[in-house]
Amino acid sequence: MALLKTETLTKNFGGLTALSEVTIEFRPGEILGIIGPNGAGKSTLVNVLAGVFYPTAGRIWFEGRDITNQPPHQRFRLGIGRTFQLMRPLHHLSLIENIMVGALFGRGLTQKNARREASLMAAFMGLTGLDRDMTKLTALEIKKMEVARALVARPKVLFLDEVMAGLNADEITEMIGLVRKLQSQGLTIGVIEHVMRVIKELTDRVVVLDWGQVLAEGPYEEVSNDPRVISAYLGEDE
Amino acid sequence: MKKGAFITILAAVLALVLWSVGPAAAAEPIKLGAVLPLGDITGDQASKAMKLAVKEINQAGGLLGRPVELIVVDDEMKPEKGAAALEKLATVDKADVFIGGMASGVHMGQIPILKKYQKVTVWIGAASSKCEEALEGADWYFHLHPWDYQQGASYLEGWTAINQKYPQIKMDKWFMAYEEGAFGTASFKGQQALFKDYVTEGESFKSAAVGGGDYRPLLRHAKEAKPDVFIWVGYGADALPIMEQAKEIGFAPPIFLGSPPGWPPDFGKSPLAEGVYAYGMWAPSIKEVSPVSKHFWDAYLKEFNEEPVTYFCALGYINVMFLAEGIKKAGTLDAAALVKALEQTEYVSPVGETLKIAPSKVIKHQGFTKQKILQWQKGAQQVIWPFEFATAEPMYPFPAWDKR
Amino acid sequence: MNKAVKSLILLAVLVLLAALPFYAGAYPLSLANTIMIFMVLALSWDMLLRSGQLSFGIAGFFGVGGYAAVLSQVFGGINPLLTILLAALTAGLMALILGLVVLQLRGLYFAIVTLALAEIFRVIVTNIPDLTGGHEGTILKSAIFAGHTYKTYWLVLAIAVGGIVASEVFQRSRLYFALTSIRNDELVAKSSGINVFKYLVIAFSITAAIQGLVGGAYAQIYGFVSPEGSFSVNFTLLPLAMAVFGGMSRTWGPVVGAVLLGLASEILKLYIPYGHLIVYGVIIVAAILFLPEGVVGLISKHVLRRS
Amino acid sequence: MRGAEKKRSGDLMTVQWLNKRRLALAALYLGLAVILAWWRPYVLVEGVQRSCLYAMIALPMALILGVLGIINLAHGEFMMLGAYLAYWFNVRAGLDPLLAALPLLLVFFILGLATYVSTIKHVLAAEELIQLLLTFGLGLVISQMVNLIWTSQPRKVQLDYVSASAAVGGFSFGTFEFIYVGAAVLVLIGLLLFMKYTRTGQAATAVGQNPRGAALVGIDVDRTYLMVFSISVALVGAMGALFMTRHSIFPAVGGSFTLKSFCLVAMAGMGNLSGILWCSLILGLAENLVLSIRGYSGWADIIFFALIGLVIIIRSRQRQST
Repeated sequence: MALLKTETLTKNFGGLTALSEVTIEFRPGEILGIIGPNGAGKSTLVNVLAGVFYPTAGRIWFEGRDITNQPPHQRFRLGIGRTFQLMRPLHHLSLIENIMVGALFGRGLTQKNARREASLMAAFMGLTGLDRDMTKLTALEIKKMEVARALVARPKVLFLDEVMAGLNADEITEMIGLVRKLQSQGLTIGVIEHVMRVIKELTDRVVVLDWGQVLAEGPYEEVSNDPRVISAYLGEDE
Repeated sequence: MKKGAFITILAAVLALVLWSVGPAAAAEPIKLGAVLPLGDITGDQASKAMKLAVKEINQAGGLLGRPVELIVVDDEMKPEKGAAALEKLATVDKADVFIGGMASGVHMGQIPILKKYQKVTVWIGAASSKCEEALEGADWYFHLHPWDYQQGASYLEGWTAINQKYPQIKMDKWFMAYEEGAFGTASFKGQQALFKDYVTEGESFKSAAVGGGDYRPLLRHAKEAKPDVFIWVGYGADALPIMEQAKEIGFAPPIFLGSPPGWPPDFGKSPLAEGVYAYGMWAPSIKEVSPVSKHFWDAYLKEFNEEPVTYFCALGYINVMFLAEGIKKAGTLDAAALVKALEQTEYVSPVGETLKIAPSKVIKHQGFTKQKILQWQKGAQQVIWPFEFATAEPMYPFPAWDKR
Repeated sequence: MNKAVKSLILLAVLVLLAALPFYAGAYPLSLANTIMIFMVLALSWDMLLRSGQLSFGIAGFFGVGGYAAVLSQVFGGINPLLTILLAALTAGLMALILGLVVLQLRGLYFAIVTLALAEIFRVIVTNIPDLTGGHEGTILKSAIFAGHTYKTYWLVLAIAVGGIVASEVFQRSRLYFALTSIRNDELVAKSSGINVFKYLVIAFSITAAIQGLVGGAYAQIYGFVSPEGSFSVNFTLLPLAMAVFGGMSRTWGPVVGAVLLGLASEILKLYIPYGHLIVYGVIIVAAILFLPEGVVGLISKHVLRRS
Repeated sequence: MRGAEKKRSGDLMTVQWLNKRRLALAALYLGLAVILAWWRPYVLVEGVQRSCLYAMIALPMALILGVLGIINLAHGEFMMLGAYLAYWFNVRAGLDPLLAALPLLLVFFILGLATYVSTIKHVLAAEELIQLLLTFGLGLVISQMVNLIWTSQPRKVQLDYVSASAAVGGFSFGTFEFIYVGAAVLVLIGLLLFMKYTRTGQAATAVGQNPRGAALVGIDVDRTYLMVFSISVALVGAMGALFMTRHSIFPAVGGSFTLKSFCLVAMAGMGNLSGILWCSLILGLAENLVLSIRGYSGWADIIFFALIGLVIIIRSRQRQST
């Protein structure tokens, strides 16, 4: 059965409809790609799943229980982690402290344990110089930190919202390696990406969103040859 | 790191504290420690008047063969600052006597300190009887300013007297407009308590001094009430606007009476001022009937080339002079002797009355008990009552706006 | 500088301060009282600020505390020291209840509503004269400890130390992580398992309780409460200025700011008796322009540079 | 940069529910107007006059907030200083305050330039509260300076025309304060036209919505800030002259107007100029209504703050739903 699934999920902002009747599911251990042109509703979907926005209609199920009305911090504790489209470091906190936040409040660890867990996680992500403050970090390091901040809470599903954006080819390769490693440890991952290479190399399945609706669903090769997708999406991309 | 920095700072700060503790040199002169709100015109002029008095005393050879020194500390109109000021005067400056005073609110915070030192204190401010209650049994404490209830009583006395002397002046129906702060509400309570034989309606307003300034709704109510006497209790800031807005809606009661602590300096210049009655302890015109007042007026004008605009100015002068009389009488600064001397001192003051000490409701040593009833005539405040200081006949009724 | 030395010095300082009555006169003591009272207010304001919430309502809870203390003694005959704790409790509870609504707001809107709250407290207090004595306020038969200088000082010192400790707890406990995250990025905070609303309510209530405590102590020390006095805007503005001058978001900033500005205004008035407040204003402006990090921030920077 | 985003979202907010609110206010206002007209005409007349006094003082503050994104807590103090200068001109040179308003525009424009360059400029990037504190400090400096020069003694010029009045049927009312209505409307329209048709104004609008974007398209952001701030200060300074024709002035007189303007601006929403007029009308009328009921005048303030609180809570709901 699905780890996380949505049921005719709809979200309106004032007049415009960002998501309409989106029904998708995340199967345990898979990497699901979520793609679509700009403004298709990808980030909105993540935000609704993470609880930042509450849906206008529809329901969300996680491990068989209805979490539609759960606040974001609850969902994080339940095991839904995410990164952000724009980099959002907590700039008054050091690198290690940024990561600790996830452990402190995601798992309710004590500071001592949280620090230990955080440094382990940082090592796993290949982050060093843990006492630096965020202004000193490169884009890649901040992205890694955000992943670490989510992972340190031991999530069951992790959303990576354009985590590759702004990285160069080598860095992307490194990131892909990391995500693979995570999957191998049984983590379910949702990848929102513009970089087609990532989707292609990484995902088991892809969901294509357009104007807030599910346009197509299936393995990358399939959907990438779907004429509707091409017209709606690939045409727009390069 | 931060802590490290902090230590350095704290050390420095500590040094500062200790330095500011520095022992005060033993004092040759007699030290009068005054606490006044120097940012406010009342405290400003009162402190200047005190300086004037001290100057005159020293020119006359000082007291007990010693020069007199005046130390004024600002209370910034804050209770804790007023209290700290007394502590400083007592410990750092080693003042022999406490004088000064203005706001009741500040004084309340000072009373515990006064009680602690029990120095002879001659106070010219704080009319609130709350302060009096707090000072029960403090026989080292002399209070020159009338308490709120005494002011009320003297108004009643005055108006009754006027009514007897001038039967045509009616005053059966009163309407009091009072500012919504402590000053106004206390006055209204007093009025209701004392003017029992008269009808008194009342309504509060927000003084311009605290951001108000629109009196028209109020004045309309007053107009509907058709009172014989309309009195407003507020601040100087309200004076002219009230007249303007009264004229605007055509409100001209037979007696138009205002009682701010101080009138705007140029209020008299306004044609709207003509015929307005006022309460006050002192008016420039008193110099016509009192030589002491004349002397005070001229000397102050000469010294600071500004006119005294608030009666606290006169009170400041009285504060020092009265004390000086007492010290001369006592021939010593010993508290017990000085208190005894002050009890017997009689001082012919610039406000007209001769200042003598008598018990009031709660405390043993109360100075003035009377306010005066004044009237603006031809740009100057004239004394109408008490009659012994009268400088003009009452103008009645208040001239209608279109008949000016 | 290692921990042992640091704590040793702090201890020494504490002892020095505790012993102040034995080598300082009454005036320095009362000055110290004033400074420490404003110091704790500044700290409490800063503690809430660390969550990014700017409050203009200090005077409000300060006044509520004052009234709670005085009235509970006058009508309840409760021991003065207890009334001070009661004051803290009252203010804290009110903040807790109000917080449930007010903490929906952020930034400018939160600031202005706290300002309005303080004003509303004042108006309500003045309009129930039977209980509060209305505009004239209520006086106590005698100040706490019958105005005994030493005891009063030690009480205030204890409160000041308490305030500093509370602030340090805020800086070292998980509260620090929660509040800082909220201040930096609320979205990240709640997406990282932080119950934003809960932590804001906690911070708001605790800081309000502290302000109530100080208000209660103040009322007990000076022996009276009155709307104009107890809700005076000074109790909002001066602590604010002190925290900024000393340096925000750190314990020692408000502390040092309070000491420096407190002494400055007191010393200034000896040399400029008329209108020294203008200098006070200049200090604030200058501090913000030239010491954005505050005095402590500046100095710790230099210390950092050296080491 | 955080400031920029804040402002942009702020504008979205206002745009989104401007119409809804407009309608609500219009209805409320008309309702009040009709009731009052036959019940207590003077509440209507004097309420409108009072409202416009608030509005004309609050408008420049709204402009600064809308463009620079800072609240100027020295706002009322500038007004107070303007009032004192007008008073001084009047005493020294016998210049009529209403005429004094013109030279004051220039004087305060320059003062505005000086203030911006020497202080405001340097805190634009800083946190909101730093800006609040700086301007608070400025206010303290101004009011204390005035206190040193003119003392705390309240002052009021003698002007016969301020108590001019007219009578319709039995009810006579003051006519002079209609200049506040005139001033408020004039300032509002003036500012709207300025924002729409002048280069600086258009620049200001752009900058207000997104400083970085504006900079990218080659707008001199700093200069725009400079102009807008100076113009606002010039306006509020001149308003001081109109204010003191009718009110006593003293060093602390400005403070309460800072607060009132602050509240009005917060109610109207970021950079929403015409909203100021609407909110002022509601507030002024409500206040005068309460004042007109005998024995309840003490509660006028509660009305004021209750309204503020209410509107702001509503606004926050609006914001959350988006």
